[in-house]
Amino acid sequence: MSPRFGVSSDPLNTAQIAAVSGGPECGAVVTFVGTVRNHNAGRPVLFLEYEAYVPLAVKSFERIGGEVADRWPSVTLAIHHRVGRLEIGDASVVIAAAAAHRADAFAASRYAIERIKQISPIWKHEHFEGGDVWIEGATADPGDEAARQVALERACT
Amino acid sequence: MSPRFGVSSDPLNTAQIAAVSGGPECGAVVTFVGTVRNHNAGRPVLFLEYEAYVPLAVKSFERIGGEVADRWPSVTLAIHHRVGRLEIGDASVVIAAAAAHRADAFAASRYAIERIKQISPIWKHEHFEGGDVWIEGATADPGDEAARQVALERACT
Amino acid sequence: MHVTLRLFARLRDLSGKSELRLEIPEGCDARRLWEGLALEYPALEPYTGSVSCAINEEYAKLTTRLKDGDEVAFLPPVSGG
Amino acid sequence: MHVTLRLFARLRDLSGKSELRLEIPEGCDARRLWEGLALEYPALEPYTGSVSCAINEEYAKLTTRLKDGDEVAFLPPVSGG
Repeated sequence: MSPRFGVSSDPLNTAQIAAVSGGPECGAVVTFVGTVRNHNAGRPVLFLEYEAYVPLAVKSFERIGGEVADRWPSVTLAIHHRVGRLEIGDASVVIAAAAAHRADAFAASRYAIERIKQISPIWKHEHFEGGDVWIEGATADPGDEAARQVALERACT
Repeated sequence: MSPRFGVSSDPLNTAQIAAVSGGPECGAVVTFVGTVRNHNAGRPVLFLEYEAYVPLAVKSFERIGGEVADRWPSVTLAIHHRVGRLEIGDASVVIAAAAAHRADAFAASRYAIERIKQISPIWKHEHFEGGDVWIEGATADPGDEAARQVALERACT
Repeated sequence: MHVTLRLFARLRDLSGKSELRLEIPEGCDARRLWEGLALEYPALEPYTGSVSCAINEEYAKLTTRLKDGDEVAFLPPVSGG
Repeated sequence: MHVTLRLFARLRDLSGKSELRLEIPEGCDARRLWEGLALEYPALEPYTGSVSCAINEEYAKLTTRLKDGDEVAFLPPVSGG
């Protein structure tokens, strides 16, 4: 069985990641795949480079897995993020959430992607015609309860 | 390219169904897989048989695709349901929703599974130790606006 | 005139019929067809308030008047997903 | 005492350094380390309000006192997903 959390420069295998989290009591698996878009902020995008502080990124996924287990005990979660150069259409992140019931699987997978964007030490370097830019979103602070509440709200809980 | 909507007794190919709905402007794909659980309503389940009024079921999926396109124009939706005998862990339904942004992909896929349960002419025949029962949920009525509002609320819109 | 009647899931199991070819009077609507059916198969009677109807593979109201050659399906409450 | 400093993403690009080995005084906390860094690489100064810190591969407050041999990472705002 593959590990539930990982960061790698290899292409992401969605089916394998989703399979990690099933089981005979499971009735629903929700998979989220983030893919590289051909435009952002009105600019055509050529390609992206993702960088991560790998050991801390994997620990951040484990932390998110723990937050999900506390809130939705029936959910099994898997998170894998890719780093390095990604072309348009490539998957950058795959999240799989398996649960007895669909409401929990939907909520946990949405919560997980919001938390990744808040606290995982991963950076997107966007290359467009004529230039490049580091995208910078949230100041990573796992203890920020207000941010966690935003993630819970987006998960529709 | 495979059709976006279908009903078949063949095992569902999640990767192929999810691939139907991507594209270079797509940044998020949410896939929902419903699987056969080993218990229901406190009873151990041995296996399920799904039956469908196939042409009307496919049309109901197309209708749901139209409702989704009206509400979330950036979303491409695919729905495939399996019929016949399914064992524990088998996938009974796969929904894939691709969109520019994750909020739409999550909402559309959740909306779709709620609508399938409301209006698709498909029936679950549950076989358990010592007996069997037809599961009966909602009276199918695509024009029931109150039901549609419930589906929208569950999609967190 | 004639219609083809199709029954699904538990309606089929209770009646023992998945398909019937019936002669019906002109002007008959789907509800009257169902009522006749429930008289012939009393086990179907409890579904009078919850059954849905499709005509020629489209959902239809029970008040829809039937035409010669129609395929009429009665559907118990659904449970897909 | 010595610490290893790691810089990521735009912080690395602006400073031109991904890893530094630094001698620091006893009792120095992560904030003081950052302030020294921003003096040496003024391009980093705008990140003073938004930078995060990790010590030995765990998130840590900037007020954490450093120990000999610590690996200290400074992280600009993140953008994974």
